[in-house]
Amino acid sequence: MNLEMFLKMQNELLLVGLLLAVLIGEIITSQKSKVKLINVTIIGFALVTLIGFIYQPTQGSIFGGMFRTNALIQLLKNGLNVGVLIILMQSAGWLKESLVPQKKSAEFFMLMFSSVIGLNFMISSGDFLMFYVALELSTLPVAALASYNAYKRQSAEAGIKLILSATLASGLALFGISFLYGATGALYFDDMANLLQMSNLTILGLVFFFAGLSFKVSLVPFHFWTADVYEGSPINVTSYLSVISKGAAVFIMMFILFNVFKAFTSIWQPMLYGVAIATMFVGNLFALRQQNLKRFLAFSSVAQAGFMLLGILNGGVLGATSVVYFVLVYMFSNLGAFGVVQAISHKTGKENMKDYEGLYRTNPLLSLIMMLGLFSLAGIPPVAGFFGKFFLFTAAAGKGYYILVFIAVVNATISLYYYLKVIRAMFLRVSDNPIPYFKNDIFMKLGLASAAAGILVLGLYSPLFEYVQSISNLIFN
Amino acid sequence: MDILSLFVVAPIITVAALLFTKNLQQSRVVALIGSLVQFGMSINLIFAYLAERATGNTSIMVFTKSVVWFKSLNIRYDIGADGITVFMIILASLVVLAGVFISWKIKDLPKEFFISLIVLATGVYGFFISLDLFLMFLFFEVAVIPMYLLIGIWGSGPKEKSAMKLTIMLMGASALLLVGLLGLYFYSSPDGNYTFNILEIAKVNIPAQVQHYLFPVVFIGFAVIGALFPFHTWSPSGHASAPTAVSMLHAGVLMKLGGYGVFRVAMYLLPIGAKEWSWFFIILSVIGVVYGALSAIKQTDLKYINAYSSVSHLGLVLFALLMLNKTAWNGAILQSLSHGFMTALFFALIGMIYERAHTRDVRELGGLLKVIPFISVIYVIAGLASLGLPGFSGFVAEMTIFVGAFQNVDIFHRVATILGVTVIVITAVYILRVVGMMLMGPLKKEEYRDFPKATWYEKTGIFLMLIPIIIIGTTPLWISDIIMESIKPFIERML
Amino acid sequence: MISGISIYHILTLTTILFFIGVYGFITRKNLIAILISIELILNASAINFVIFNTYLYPDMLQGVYYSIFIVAIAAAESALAVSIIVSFYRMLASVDVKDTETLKY
Amino acid sequence: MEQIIFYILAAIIIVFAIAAVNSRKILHAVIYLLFVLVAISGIYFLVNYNFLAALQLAIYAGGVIVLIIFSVMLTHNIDSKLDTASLTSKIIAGVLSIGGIATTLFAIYTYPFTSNDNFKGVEVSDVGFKMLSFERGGFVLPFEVISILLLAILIGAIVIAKGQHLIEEEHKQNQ
Amino acid sequence: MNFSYTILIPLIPLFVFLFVGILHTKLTPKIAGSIGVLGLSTTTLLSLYTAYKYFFEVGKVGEVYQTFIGAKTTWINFTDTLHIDMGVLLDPISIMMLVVVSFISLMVHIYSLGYMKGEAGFNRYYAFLSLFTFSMYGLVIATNIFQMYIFWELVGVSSFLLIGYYYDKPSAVAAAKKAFIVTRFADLGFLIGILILSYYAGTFDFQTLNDPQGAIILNGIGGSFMGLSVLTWALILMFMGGAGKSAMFPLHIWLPDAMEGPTPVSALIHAATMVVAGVYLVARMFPLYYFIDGGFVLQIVAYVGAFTALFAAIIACTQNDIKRVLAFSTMSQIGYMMLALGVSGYDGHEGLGYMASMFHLFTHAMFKALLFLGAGSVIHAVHSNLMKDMGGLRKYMPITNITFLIAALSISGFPFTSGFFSKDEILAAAFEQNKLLYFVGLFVAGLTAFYMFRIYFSIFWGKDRDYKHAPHESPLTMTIPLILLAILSIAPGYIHFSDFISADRTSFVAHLDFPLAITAVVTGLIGILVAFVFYKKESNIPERATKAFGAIYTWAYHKFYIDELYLFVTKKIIFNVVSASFAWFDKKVIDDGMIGIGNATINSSDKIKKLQSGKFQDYATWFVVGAIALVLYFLYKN
Repeated sequence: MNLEMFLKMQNELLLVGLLLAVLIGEIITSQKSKVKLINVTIIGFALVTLIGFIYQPTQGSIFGGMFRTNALIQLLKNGLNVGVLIILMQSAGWLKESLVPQKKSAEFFMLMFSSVIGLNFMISSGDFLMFYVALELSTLPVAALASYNAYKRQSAEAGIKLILSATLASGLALFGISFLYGATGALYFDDMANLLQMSNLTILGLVFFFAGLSFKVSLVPFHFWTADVYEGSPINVTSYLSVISKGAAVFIMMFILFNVFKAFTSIWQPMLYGVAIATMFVGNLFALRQQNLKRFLAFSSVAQAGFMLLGILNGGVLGATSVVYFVLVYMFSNLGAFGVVQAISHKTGKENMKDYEGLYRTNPLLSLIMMLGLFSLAGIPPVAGFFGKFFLFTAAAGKGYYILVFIAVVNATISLYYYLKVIRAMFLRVSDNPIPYFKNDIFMKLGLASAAAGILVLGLYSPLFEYVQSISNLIFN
Repeated sequence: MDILSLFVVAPIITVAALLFTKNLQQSRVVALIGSLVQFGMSINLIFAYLAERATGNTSIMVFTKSVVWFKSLNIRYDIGADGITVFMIILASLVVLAGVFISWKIKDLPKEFFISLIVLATGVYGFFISLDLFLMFLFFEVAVIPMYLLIGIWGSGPKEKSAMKLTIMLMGASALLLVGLLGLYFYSSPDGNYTFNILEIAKVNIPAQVQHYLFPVVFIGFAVIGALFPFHTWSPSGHASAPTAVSMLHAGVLMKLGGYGVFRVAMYLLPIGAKEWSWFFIILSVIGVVYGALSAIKQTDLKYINAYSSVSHLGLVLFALLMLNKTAWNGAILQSLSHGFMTALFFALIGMIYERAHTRDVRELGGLLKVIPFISVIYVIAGLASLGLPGFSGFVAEMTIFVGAFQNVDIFHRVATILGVTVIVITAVYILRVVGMMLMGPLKKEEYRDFPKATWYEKTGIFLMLIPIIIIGTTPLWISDIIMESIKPFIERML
Repeated sequence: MISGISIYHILTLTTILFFIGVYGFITRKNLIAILISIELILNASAINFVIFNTYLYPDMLQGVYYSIFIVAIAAAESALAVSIIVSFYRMLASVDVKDTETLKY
Repeated sequence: MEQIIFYILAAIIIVFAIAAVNSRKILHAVIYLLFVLVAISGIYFLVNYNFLAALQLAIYAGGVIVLIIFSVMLTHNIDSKLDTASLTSKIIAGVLSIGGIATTLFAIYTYPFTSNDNFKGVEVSDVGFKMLSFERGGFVLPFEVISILLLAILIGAIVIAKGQHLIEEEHKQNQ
Repeated sequence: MNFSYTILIPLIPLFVFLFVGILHTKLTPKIAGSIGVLGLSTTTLLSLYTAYKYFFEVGKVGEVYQTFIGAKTTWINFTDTLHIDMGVLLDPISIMMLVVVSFISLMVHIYSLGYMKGEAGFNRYYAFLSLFTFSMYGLVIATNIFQMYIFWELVGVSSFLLIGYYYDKPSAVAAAKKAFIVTRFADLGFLIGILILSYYAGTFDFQTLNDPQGAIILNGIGGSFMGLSVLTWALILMFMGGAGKSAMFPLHIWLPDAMEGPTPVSALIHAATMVVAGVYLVARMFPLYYFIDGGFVLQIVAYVGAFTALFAAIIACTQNDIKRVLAFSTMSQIGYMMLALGVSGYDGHEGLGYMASMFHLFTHAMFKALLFLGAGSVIHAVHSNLMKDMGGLRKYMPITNITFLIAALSISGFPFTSGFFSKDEILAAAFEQNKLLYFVGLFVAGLTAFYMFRIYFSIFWGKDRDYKHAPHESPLTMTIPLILLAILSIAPGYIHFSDFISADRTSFVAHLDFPLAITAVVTGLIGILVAFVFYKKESNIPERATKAFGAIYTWAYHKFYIDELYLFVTKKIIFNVVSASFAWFDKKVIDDGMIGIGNATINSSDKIKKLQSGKFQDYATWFVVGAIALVLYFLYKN
């Protein structure tokens, strides 16, 4: 055990450090300087993010294989960090104006950071115990965050729904894991992969485990909590759930399916096939009729999860590439959309589609960013979402799933319908009572701008995809 | 910067410049300059093309350029042009230019209007020059999406519904298309070196069994935007709701993507599938031709009449493509061009009439020849061109198609062709009906007397469309020879 | 290793326990009662781990550790859940499930 | 002997589990849960995992149950009876549970478990040693991570209570 | 001999059209008119010069008139072998047509200077006249069938434009539309015929097609369809086009209505030139018609011609509008020409019908133009088309009277007029081939004389009507053409047409067949006599005669209800049933179907909203159900 080994977990350690720093800062600063603390924390997180990009931890595993890291995992962690950073920047105004008076701004950071730490450990985990602990670490603080909005009954309701459903899900996953353990006697992923053999019990274990993880990715029929929790939670928590937490979960799901359940490909591929179709349809059909934008984006993110399964179905490097790439793209797209919703909701408290009518005429920039985000989610070129979706479809088609691809593209068309509904409200409609023009604070601007930049650049600029492609084979180890 | 990439870059620069404009005066001038440059480039392109061919370059595509984009998937920025591309680009640039003139006095959000217009143009240019299926698909969608905003914001009538219907149907078609393109990709190489490049896929013989499934997918995917019956229904309502310039671009250029795509991708890459399926789609396209024309007879909204007429005319394009011979294909391309100019002209005129009368219902109009002679006379000319009068482009195109179609000997093709030919009569009926009701006869309402005469920018827009119609109509030889030359490699695959 | 009792017996027990928990989770109309059901579910899994460890892989202690962690996490979870439920109660003076149904459709 | 004890424990677990999810008095339900948990620790004793059994008793019986009782006290009138679910939902849940049990048992019974007899029992020191080992088979990392979890839960629980406080203050001010 | 200058003949009117058309708002009527007349005079001179050169100097090599290609250029390539050329083809009939067209057109140009004076669209009128002349030239000098078709369409549109000249008059608009659409329908046949021909013959070119020694005629290539060879079908279909343009039954309905146009236009287009295009087409393709399937199609031509001649003549007797009478007369006379072609043979004297047809075409052009122009002069004077508004005009309009009389005599086949000679040749040809057709022709000759003199007497004799202002003779611009045409209604009779025009291009001698001629003359005289009795003075004889004919008269008066039949088919069936149901189908089935798919999606979204009930226990149920269902499925599958 030496320093170099610890450096493999630099990201987690830095975050823990930051978390403790915030804790100390919270204790020693006066109420007046809490606002500054927020700024400092965000900058601190930005530094952590930056370091993640600068110092690439060496590939390898520590703690006897419980913790692994490699370039792909680090890329994802960096991506998640960027996403969290954008979320923090977008929520700075809300934090300062709503939470500081309630004296719970620092706690927000601490909870969020601990959840991020959990996610980081989760995608680095090398055994089922670590995975389980990290999963809980990533979920439970978010439940607290979901019920953060003390003024709103919905917020508490969201918290309750999240924590109870999550516990049930993890209970089911645990039950599944226990059978897998019983069948192999191993908890490490690599041991398990070697020992697992096809049997009724292991299939049951796989499915239960998959169901528990699907909960986090919001796959149908394990998705029902999504919309309610997304709608009730504060918006930044919603975007965190829909982007960061989902992205990490998809990645680890792909990793586990590819490696641990390699022998079960004939099981999980048809399973994903069915679940993907159901997820896309259900997500889209529900999204069609939503008026509340948070709820709307919730269902849209359910549908997007269905698309991601197409990449996983490929089962190869191309699939891994397309999924990781899509997760990154999706992150920026969703954050662009959520950022605008956040900005408007924060300034005016309006979250319904109807309130957005005529938005372009009063707030053109916000509308444009929203449009970019929605187009990207819908997969309209030349923004990044198009490329992300295209590669997912390519991955699925590469394994011959043409019908599934067709269903997926039809769903993309349905999704376009409701994305266009928002655009219709913003651009086509003229309202007597539009949202008035307002200025955003600098953090919000930065947050929105970086989301927009990501949406624009990620697709057209191919080296990123190439980089993902070049390291994607790391998914297999 | 190579000569073709400019067609993507120039509009983007225009859009960028438009972002900084403040009002109508500025934005329309910028848009005008931009589209003039594009037009100039397209004229330059044809000379460059002829010069290139004169040097003895006989490759299928000239001015090719290939830049690797997504290396691992072998997605490349592959562009190139042949004679067909060149003409399509000229068509597009002219219609865009005319569209800018026609929108000279656009009222609401001028900057955004011109931006959307030019973005659409970018997509169209890009589509035409693409040799890479991925790129083609990308530009296809780039071209379709601005339509939503253009119709939705600046349209009239049930614009939101129409815009939505149009966008969703076209994107639904691209769903099929995408599946087809991916199929092509994964069958483009037996050993895993997949490619999206059209010319390279053409070197591979895709198994007949695969073509059997891929062809209808790709064909329908493209043909929906070419208003294939029964997927044409997005077009009439879309036209009716769209603002003038958008109708022009829509009918004049956008709908051409369908035929062009069918020709370049479905026919070229899947010849066996084409032969196998042609009978089925011939039936659909003939239905479209006759049905569109017959539907047009009964319409009262000018734009609906023209929309159905487009269904009919573009049905002929698909019909001709499915005839699978050189002459018919030549006719298809000519018809694409001809229809592009004619419908654009029609829509421009309809827009002018609507601006004055605030109605497009033929029953409410009458005797316009008296009050707006210039517009009316051009309308008559456009009508005559549309019904295939010699001297105008429509005649050349239709005759080429019919002669080509008649080269197929069997009774099925014969009957189909003869049914298709009947369209010349039906077209005459609905065109003359409009001319008779709207332009001739006694003046319907007294207030029509105060209609302002055509302005200079309206006239410019009109002439930009009219002149090519007459050029193609009177001196078709050089055009058809260039096209014929370019068709050769494509038809060789078919034989 | 309980003499005379095969692993199947114990697994049957835990399975029944698990689904009793599930049953409770679905049917109880009180948030705290649901919390109780969750404890049953988690305990069922914990017993599973221990039993597998004892019966099948006694030379390694992984199952036991797993159940230790399950216990710890279950405790933390219920603490947080109780905290949220109590705050909910303070807002609405209710811990009934039927009051958590405003977000729907 | 052990066999009989096991059957008794199993009977306690199942009966009281069923009682816990059906009792109409919340406090009764909590007590039934306590019985279940104690019986489970009995099973741990039976398989010689004394440490685990102790942990079960301490944390569950001592911690979680107390926590739940507190929350029950805070939120319930002792005499209040719980609502029961409608019969349909009970039937659905019942069928589902029985189906689940059947499925799971089918999977279990078709799996050929081969018992390993060289069980030697566990010392607490072994447990501690492994817990802090960072080699393969050691558990120091999850141990550390769970500390972060506990910290986070602590903060979460506090902050949720804090928010409530403010509402009440504002409420007072409004009055 | 280089005939390349002949390209100017069509180009000059085209230039005039473009010049006047584009500048029609800028030019004064006088200038526009003069440009038109000047242009036409030039082309007329060129045509006459060409005719002279051809017929008397270079045309004949040996015994056979040669075909010259004045100019030729490829217009478009279809396949390696099929291409459309644009060119000038000179042979006897094309040159004859050139002369006819340019002369009549020139007359009409001059005449219109007076007739159209003061009209608002004077310049437009001249532009259209030039356009028509250009198109007609293009048609007659066509080197190939497709060029002919192109100009065929163009004359159609010029006709449309000129009929609809008074575009604010609904009846004129309707007539223009009708003319265009009916001929367009006929052209459909023409086009399909061309397509068939082009495919089986592999060429459009007249010279190749018509070569009696050529492969097409000798081998009669192509398969057969419904018992007839495909080439026969092609020829039938092409004749359908010709029948449409030449107003043969049953495609004649547009011609009477076309009289809504200005009268000089009727003279030019609907009497002298365009309407004989069908005849010209058959004459142009005569070898094909004759040799393919043993002249089967020619029989159709003959019977259609004869029937139309009779049919139109009967109707002409009952009409009251003088222009309509003339229109039906035109139909009838064209029927004659068709009849003549139909009964013609090929070699030498056998080709008498062919020659007679061309001859009659020529003479008919002159006297029918004269009749129309005379009628125009009358209409100009009394401002009405109806016979009941006319009477006793001989006193006021002497020149018109005389010239009209000459023309009427000529058309009636009065001896020593040109019509006498040409009609006689036709009857003679018919007599040789088919007695039935001969008697039809003879009867029609009598009818012709009757209705011509019916209108002649009604207009110029009888008593004066109460004119608003006294009618007066037309100005010189109008009377000079009348006089010139009057001369030409007599003079051509003395040209030996058979020297110049024959089916096989060799001269032969056509004798006047006296018995036949006398029969014809007598028949004509009877007709004139009956008209004299009926209409010389106001009397009740016509009414009694009308009563005597009863239903037949009513039928004839209503043109045998053919219009109504067409109207029923177009308006009621095609318009209201077919088209309306298509429009309905499109709106309700296709459009609503597509929208329905969308709505169904949205509705299904509404249907399943209950799933998201807000109760997280329901969610848990789904969760467990989903997991167990998946397990069961895969356990089952495994």
